[in-house]
Amino acid sequence: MKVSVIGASGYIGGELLRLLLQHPNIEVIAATSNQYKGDYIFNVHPNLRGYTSLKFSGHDEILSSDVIFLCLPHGIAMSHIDSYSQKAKYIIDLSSDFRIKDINQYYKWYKKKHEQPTWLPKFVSGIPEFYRESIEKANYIAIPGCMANASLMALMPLEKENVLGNHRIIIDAKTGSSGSGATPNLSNLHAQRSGTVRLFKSMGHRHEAELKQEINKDVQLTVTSVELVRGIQISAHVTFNREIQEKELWSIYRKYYNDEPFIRIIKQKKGLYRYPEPKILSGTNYCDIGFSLDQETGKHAVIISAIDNLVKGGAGNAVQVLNIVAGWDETLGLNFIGLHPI
Amino acid sequence: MKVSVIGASGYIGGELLRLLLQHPNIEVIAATSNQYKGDYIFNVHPNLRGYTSLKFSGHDEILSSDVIFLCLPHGIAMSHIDSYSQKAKYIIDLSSDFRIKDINQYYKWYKKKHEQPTWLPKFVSGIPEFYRESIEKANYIAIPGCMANASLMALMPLEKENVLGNHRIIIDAKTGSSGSGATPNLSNLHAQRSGTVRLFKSMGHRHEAELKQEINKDVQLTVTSVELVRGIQISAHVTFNREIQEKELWSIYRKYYNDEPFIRIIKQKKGLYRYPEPKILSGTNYCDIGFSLDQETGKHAVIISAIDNLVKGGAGNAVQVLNIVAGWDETLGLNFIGLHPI
Amino acid sequence: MKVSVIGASGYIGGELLRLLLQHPNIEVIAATSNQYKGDYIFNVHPNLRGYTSLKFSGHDEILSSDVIFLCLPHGIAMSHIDSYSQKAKYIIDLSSDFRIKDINQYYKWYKKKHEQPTWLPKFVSGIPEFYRESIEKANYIAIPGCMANASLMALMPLEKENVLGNHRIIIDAKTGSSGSGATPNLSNLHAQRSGTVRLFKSMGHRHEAELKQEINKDVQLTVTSVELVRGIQISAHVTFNREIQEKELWSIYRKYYNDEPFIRIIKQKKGLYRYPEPKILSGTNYCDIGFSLDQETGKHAVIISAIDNLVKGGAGNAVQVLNIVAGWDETLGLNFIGLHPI
Amino acid sequence: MKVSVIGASGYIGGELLRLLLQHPNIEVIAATSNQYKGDYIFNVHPNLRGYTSLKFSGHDEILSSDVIFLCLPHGIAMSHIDSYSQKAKYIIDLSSDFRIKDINQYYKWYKKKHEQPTWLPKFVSGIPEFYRESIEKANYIAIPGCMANASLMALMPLEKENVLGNHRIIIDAKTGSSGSGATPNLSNLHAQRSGTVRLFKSMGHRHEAELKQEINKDVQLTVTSVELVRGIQISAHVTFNREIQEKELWSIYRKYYNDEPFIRIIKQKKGLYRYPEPKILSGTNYCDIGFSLDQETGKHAVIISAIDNLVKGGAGNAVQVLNIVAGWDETLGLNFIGLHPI
Amino acid sequence: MNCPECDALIVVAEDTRVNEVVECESCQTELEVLSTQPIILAVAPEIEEDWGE
Amino acid sequence: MNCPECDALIVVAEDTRVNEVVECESCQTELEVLSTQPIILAVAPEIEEDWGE
Ligand SMILES: NC(=O)c1ccc[n+]([C@@H]2O[C@H](COP(=O)([O-])OP(=O)(O)OC[C@H]3O[C@@H](n4cnc5c(N)ncnc54)[C@H](OP(=O)(O)O)[C@@H]3O)[C@@H](O)[C@H]2O)c1
Ligand SMILES: NC(=O)c1ccc[n+]([C@@H]2O[C@H](COP(=O)([O-])OP(=O)(O)OC[C@H]3O[C@@H](n4cnc5c(N)ncnc54)[C@H](OP(=O)(O)O)[C@@H]3O)[C@@H](O)[C@H]2O)c1
Ligand SMILES: NC(=O)c1ccc[n+]([C@@H]2O[C@H](COP(=O)([O-])OP(=O)(O)OC[C@H]3O[C@@H](n4cnc5c(N)ncnc54)[C@H](OP(=O)(O)O)[C@@H]3O)[C@@H](O)[C@H]2O)c1
Ligand SMILES: NC(=O)c1ccc[n+]([C@@H]2O[C@H](COP(=O)([O-])OP(=O)(O)OC[C@H]3O[C@@H](n4cnc5c(N)ncnc54)[C@H](OP(=O)(O)O)[C@@H]3O)[C@@H](O)[C@H]2O)c1
Ligand SMILES: [Zn+2]
Ligand SMILES: [Zn+2]
Repeated sequence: MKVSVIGASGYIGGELLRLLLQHPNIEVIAATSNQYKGDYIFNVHPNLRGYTSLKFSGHDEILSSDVIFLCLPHGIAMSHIDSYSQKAKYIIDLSSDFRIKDINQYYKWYKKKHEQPTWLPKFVSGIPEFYRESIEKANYIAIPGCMANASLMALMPLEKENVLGNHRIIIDAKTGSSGSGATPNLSNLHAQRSGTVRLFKSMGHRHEAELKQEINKDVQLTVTSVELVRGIQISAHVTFNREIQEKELWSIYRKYYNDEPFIRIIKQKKGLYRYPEPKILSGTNYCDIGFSLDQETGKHAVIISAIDNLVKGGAGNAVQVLNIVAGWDETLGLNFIGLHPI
Repeated sequence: MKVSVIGASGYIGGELLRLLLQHPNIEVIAATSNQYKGDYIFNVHPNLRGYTSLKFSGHDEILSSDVIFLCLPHGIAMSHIDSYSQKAKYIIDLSSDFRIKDINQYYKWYKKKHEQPTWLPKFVSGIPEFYRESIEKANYIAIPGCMANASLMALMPLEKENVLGNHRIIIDAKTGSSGSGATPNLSNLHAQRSGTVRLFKSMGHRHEAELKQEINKDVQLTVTSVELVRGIQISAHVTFNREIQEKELWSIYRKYYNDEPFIRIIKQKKGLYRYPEPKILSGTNYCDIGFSLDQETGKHAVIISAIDNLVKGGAGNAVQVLNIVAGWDETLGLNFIGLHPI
Repeated sequence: MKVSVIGASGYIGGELLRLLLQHPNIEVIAATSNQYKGDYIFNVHPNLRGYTSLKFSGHDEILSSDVIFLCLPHGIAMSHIDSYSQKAKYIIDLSSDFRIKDINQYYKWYKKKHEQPTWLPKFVSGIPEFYRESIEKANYIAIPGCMANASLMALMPLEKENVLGNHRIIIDAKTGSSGSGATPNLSNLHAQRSGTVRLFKSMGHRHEAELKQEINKDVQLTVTSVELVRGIQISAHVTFNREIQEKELWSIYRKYYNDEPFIRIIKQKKGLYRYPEPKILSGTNYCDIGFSLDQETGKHAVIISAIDNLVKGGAGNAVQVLNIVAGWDETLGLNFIGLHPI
Repeated sequence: MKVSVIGASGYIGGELLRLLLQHPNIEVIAATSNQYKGDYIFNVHPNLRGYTSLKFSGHDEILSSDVIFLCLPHGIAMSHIDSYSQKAKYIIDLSSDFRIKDINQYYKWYKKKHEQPTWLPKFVSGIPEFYRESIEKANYIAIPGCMANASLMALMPLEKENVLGNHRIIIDAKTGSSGSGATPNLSNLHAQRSGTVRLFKSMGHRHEAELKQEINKDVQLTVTSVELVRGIQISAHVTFNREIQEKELWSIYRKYYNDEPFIRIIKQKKGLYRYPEPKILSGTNYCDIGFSLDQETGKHAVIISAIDNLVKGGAGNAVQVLNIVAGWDETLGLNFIGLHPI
Repeated sequence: MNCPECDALIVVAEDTRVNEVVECESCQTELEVLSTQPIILAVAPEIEEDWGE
Repeated sequence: MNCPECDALIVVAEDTRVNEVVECESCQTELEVLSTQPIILAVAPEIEEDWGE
């Protein structure tokens, strides 16, 4: 398959290139950037030296492709969606433009009128674990936000099994610096960003909107930047509508994830890595999930999940989705084990 | 005043030495370690080169002093408290041995019978902001745990003003590696500890016991190790028993902290450092506190606090307490501004 | 092929397992540790969860294998080499026991008499780039030390082309914490090791011995620990015996490395990554090499090389060597691209 | 004394404010920034909250002051030096505008004609350890560059004692990210800068010019960025013109530095911190110096020095210089001990 | 004079004029001077910036 | 055979004997073999270790 990556000079675009360049069934025919137009891709993504001699083309030089991946800042893909759709059968959008189904909600969270409301229903939510069947038949897929995805993986089984209580679910997310993209600004300047534990969004983060679309509960997402380049870990503090046993939690998570190639349940009694942790996931497409029940009440638990924001939180998930769409083995090109120590 | 530091080779002991060696009214006459007995202090604490030529003495070579600071692992100070009390008028204990007033609670959390129950009522809680008057008259003071202190500073004003709701208060704490002391083990090995976002205690951390002693609510402390040597930041997710306004929160915190020399309320609308953050507090005795109210409900808020675990979370707080006990200016020896960038 | 890894709980052993478990032609039949005997491998190497259900066996439970990899601290492999050789046709030793050919040199650098001098000539030096032909025919291979390897890759072409001057070659090496293994001690305690720029060996590092065996010049290796888990970068300050042109340096390095699958010459005029840098090599088997000539004199240059100490500096190089020995494609199991950003 | 800081929003300006605000004899009357004009200083330098309510004024609103500190990018101070000199008796310039005495050298290294050659001889070199007497009488002082300073402290005693050989002195410097200032750009973007070992200047760094002005030898400065915010460590590889003994090195360094308040000779046989290391110097005005002689030849040595680039490498040195100029105790306002662990 | 946002004490300079904007030191809210005798301050309209993300 | 702690499938080797301890791969609970025909497993008593603090 021939694919094009639009917005290929950014972090998500670069990660996608890394995955696509070693994917056996894919040929990357174009990668766009206006900033670096004409430069070798490896000048921007130095890890790709030796893997491609392609140069960046401009954002408007879109070739006919089987698939177009959109890795643009939010609000841009929607302006060009008509023309993209004339160039490719499949469009996989990694921005937030087609994630929110309700235009009023879109307006509320993005403070901007959606330009293409008729396109919204054409997009399927790119969450293989819960929308695999729709994805199989889709042409247009919207990949969820990284923190939304990590949170949904933690909460969806509980939501679906109707065990969540009505109290506000508090999701305390910790995130690395690659999540804010490749454009230098004061907040990601090394000397400022280094060693931070910076709560930068106490509530109202836009990924909350995506959560609320799937989880019919009061959900709050609190986001703190920590010293990390790649990686997100969330601890979701939930309550249950009845007393629950640890065994039941095991079986709920097993039910949804036992056959999932990229979900591992991590709840160990030995070793240092007893709950999900992002660093050993760098470069992998895993979402690791663990939980800790309050044995005294049976009514409270902490659900922990961890991902690499650039992989399962974006590019890797997009490749997984393409594998599904194309009918290939879902893990194709996504079999990196992860490093330890790191 | 002549002071001795017992357990001076550890991180809390070392930090205390740093503060005491530059304190104008204090002379350090002894610093103990069995491991490094006979070695120069600066061989272990290299920052102290040029500030002292003292060598470590053994833990049992206690000199008569005005003050003894105890910086031992928990469970040890209590065995020797009688003999310490014969050597010094004032004892300031930085371990957890005399923090928990109720011996049953002590047993519950430390899985060990308290050896000196009669000593417990003699110890005053070393929280200047709430027990200053008792401290002024005390001879024996128990310094609170680092995460307990950071959490109490965030919650006590709300507790005292009776605005907290009955829902569980979730305290999501992020902590650096110096909190676990100077003894090498697998969990603090650099290659393992580096870059972690490791939830190591979902609930039931011992500092929870100290919180519950002061806050008459259901409190849960969830602790995650992050990449940091010094520093703790907590985000406390609270509910209120009635709708509250931001202005009211301002006035509650002002009421308790306006005259406190080491509490700053940080809730800024400009700049990068809008809420409390530990890195700029390294070496300082500040506890910075901020809050974010859910404007939609008026019933939920995130309270953020940050400290340097070794200073306000331990050694600095102990010096502040001594200043109070001795009737000196409370900020003596504690006026370091903090570094930025760092 | 069936392989056993002796010393599989350490960092080199763990890395080898990561590579071997995804190698298409290899089956890992045993992994040894006394410390963790009976535990699942993934309890120690959490990245391997889902890839193996093997448990550690004891160091003395050696099964008959096609290949035995030795990942033991130095001085141990030599005691058991006879028994290992009865269990496997091929032995690939990652320790330093069989690297130094001259027993006097061995004694000088390791302060210990070599126990198996007759085994020394049976071992071939595991440097594919310079000893590929010997390796093809070898049964016993000694993998070079990580800093030696990075330095040799930088210097060998200059040595072979006889352009090096007689002045001392200064190799200033910067190294990460995984290089010192998985045993906790004060020097690799996170709070101590974090953020260091610690010159810990000004000269006389044991890897110098390996350099001197190959480079017939006065070579000095100065090693500084920096904040990094994986990775080594060296800057070798060399002089030439005649004026040299940049073009000539290009052609020298091209001559030796153009067809090498794991050597890239990095000397770019654009982008941030103009010279070799270890972070983007994490997990890869590359040794990136660059150089900077003093254009004014034509007689001095800095040669820069970078590797992941656990991969090209150890486990990856060992797999490359096995691929050669076995007659497989040399890159089998070693095709990970590397991450960016990281 | 009333002082103004021009360029107060940058890292050097901010550090200077930190030191000046707690200096007993100094009142800061103005701090300039065009970017943040009208904002509270603590919005930019969050550590200063509670220490000043001053706001930034514009760069051109210069008040009459006793001292003006210039913390501007190079090439700007020279354009305004006449007007600054009408506003203040003393000018302490932290940029490179008046460091190079020879206008041809200035042109060579800065690729720009010096605009104020007549001002050059009026400026004294701000190196207390070697120009204290000139400083005492000076009105205009040029503070040396951070890497130049660290290198000079290591080399000057050897130069003055005429023991250096004629071989090129190789200075391998490792530097943190605050050295490149507070303006965001791709090279100091956290995700790119984090975890680097990036040789960014193999030779020809501008601080080399300052070295060559003082050291009459062939000197090469090779600079590598490492993961660090504050701090510089250099290892200077020197040769001697005759065989030398360790004892002699001790006595040379003692001769020059025994009475220096901010130089410590660090060459320990115990503990982890045997040679100078920058992290424990964060916030202090120390330059720690150590050395390691090649005992076999007696002709080669590595000299190690470490500083906090923002303090001894800039702002602290400037305050020390002011203390000298003003006839105060040289250590006034500079007595911070430094943190450990950090 | 107290900040309408956070109630901090605000010292408004004597020569302050109507429509001038002063900033609260405690919370950095920008406050418009609606009148000077007596001094009345109101929170100035603000555009929320995207910060830190 | 399922783990009494986490319900994971556990394959107990044929030659397993009573009182032997097997470990669940999923949650690492140590399980004592109470009987072999049929196989009955019980959570073995454990001392909680202090970990990571
Ligand atoms: N970073 C993450 O962890 C993550 C995870 C999941 C999803 N996402 C989403 O992925 C998208 C890209 O994120 P990123 O982190 O990769 O951002 P980024 O590093 O800032 O990259 C942005 C890309 O978009 C292009 N671009 C920027 N402005 C543009 C414009 N006005 N018109 C057209 N193209 C423009 C840039 O190309 P030029 O070179 O021409 O500037 C660049 O290739 C965002 O929507 C983000 O929400 C990110
Ligand atoms: N680290 C923090 O952030 C922090 C904050 C507040 C309070 N605290 C409390 O302060 C105390 C010390 O903590 P730390 O982090 O400094 O620990 P640490 O670094 O491990 O130091 C422990 C000190 O106690 C001595 N010691 C150890 N075992 C002993 C024994 N069996 N008998 C007598 N002395 C012994 C050690 O001396 P040797 O050299 O002889 O081993 C060392 O000086 C603990 O109770 C801790 O809870 C710590
Ligand atoms: N780390 C690197 O970057 C690197 C690179 C290239 C080569 N190497 C070489 O590889 C070897 C292993 O290094 P490492 O960093 O992996 O070390 P490590 O993490 O300390 O691991 C050592 C391994 O050896 C075993 N071991 C320890 N002491 C033993 C003894 N007395 N007898 C038998 N086995 C013992 C350990 O098993 P237990 O669980 O039983 O303790 C462990 O599996 C060393 O020779 C080193 O020089 C290392
Ligand atoms: N960083 C170090 O380690 C270090 C050490 C020793 C000496 N120095 C020297 O100190 C000086 C400042 O370095 P820095 O690291 O603090 O840089 P910085 O963080 O970039 O700060 C530069 C300062 O200069 C001002 N400025 C920038 N451009 C200007 C212009 N065109 N005209 C007038 N003012 C301008 C800025 O004010 P605005 O807010 O208006 O932009 C800012 O206050 C440099 O000469 C540097 O070489 C630096
Ligand atoms: Zn206000
Ligand atoms: Zn189980």
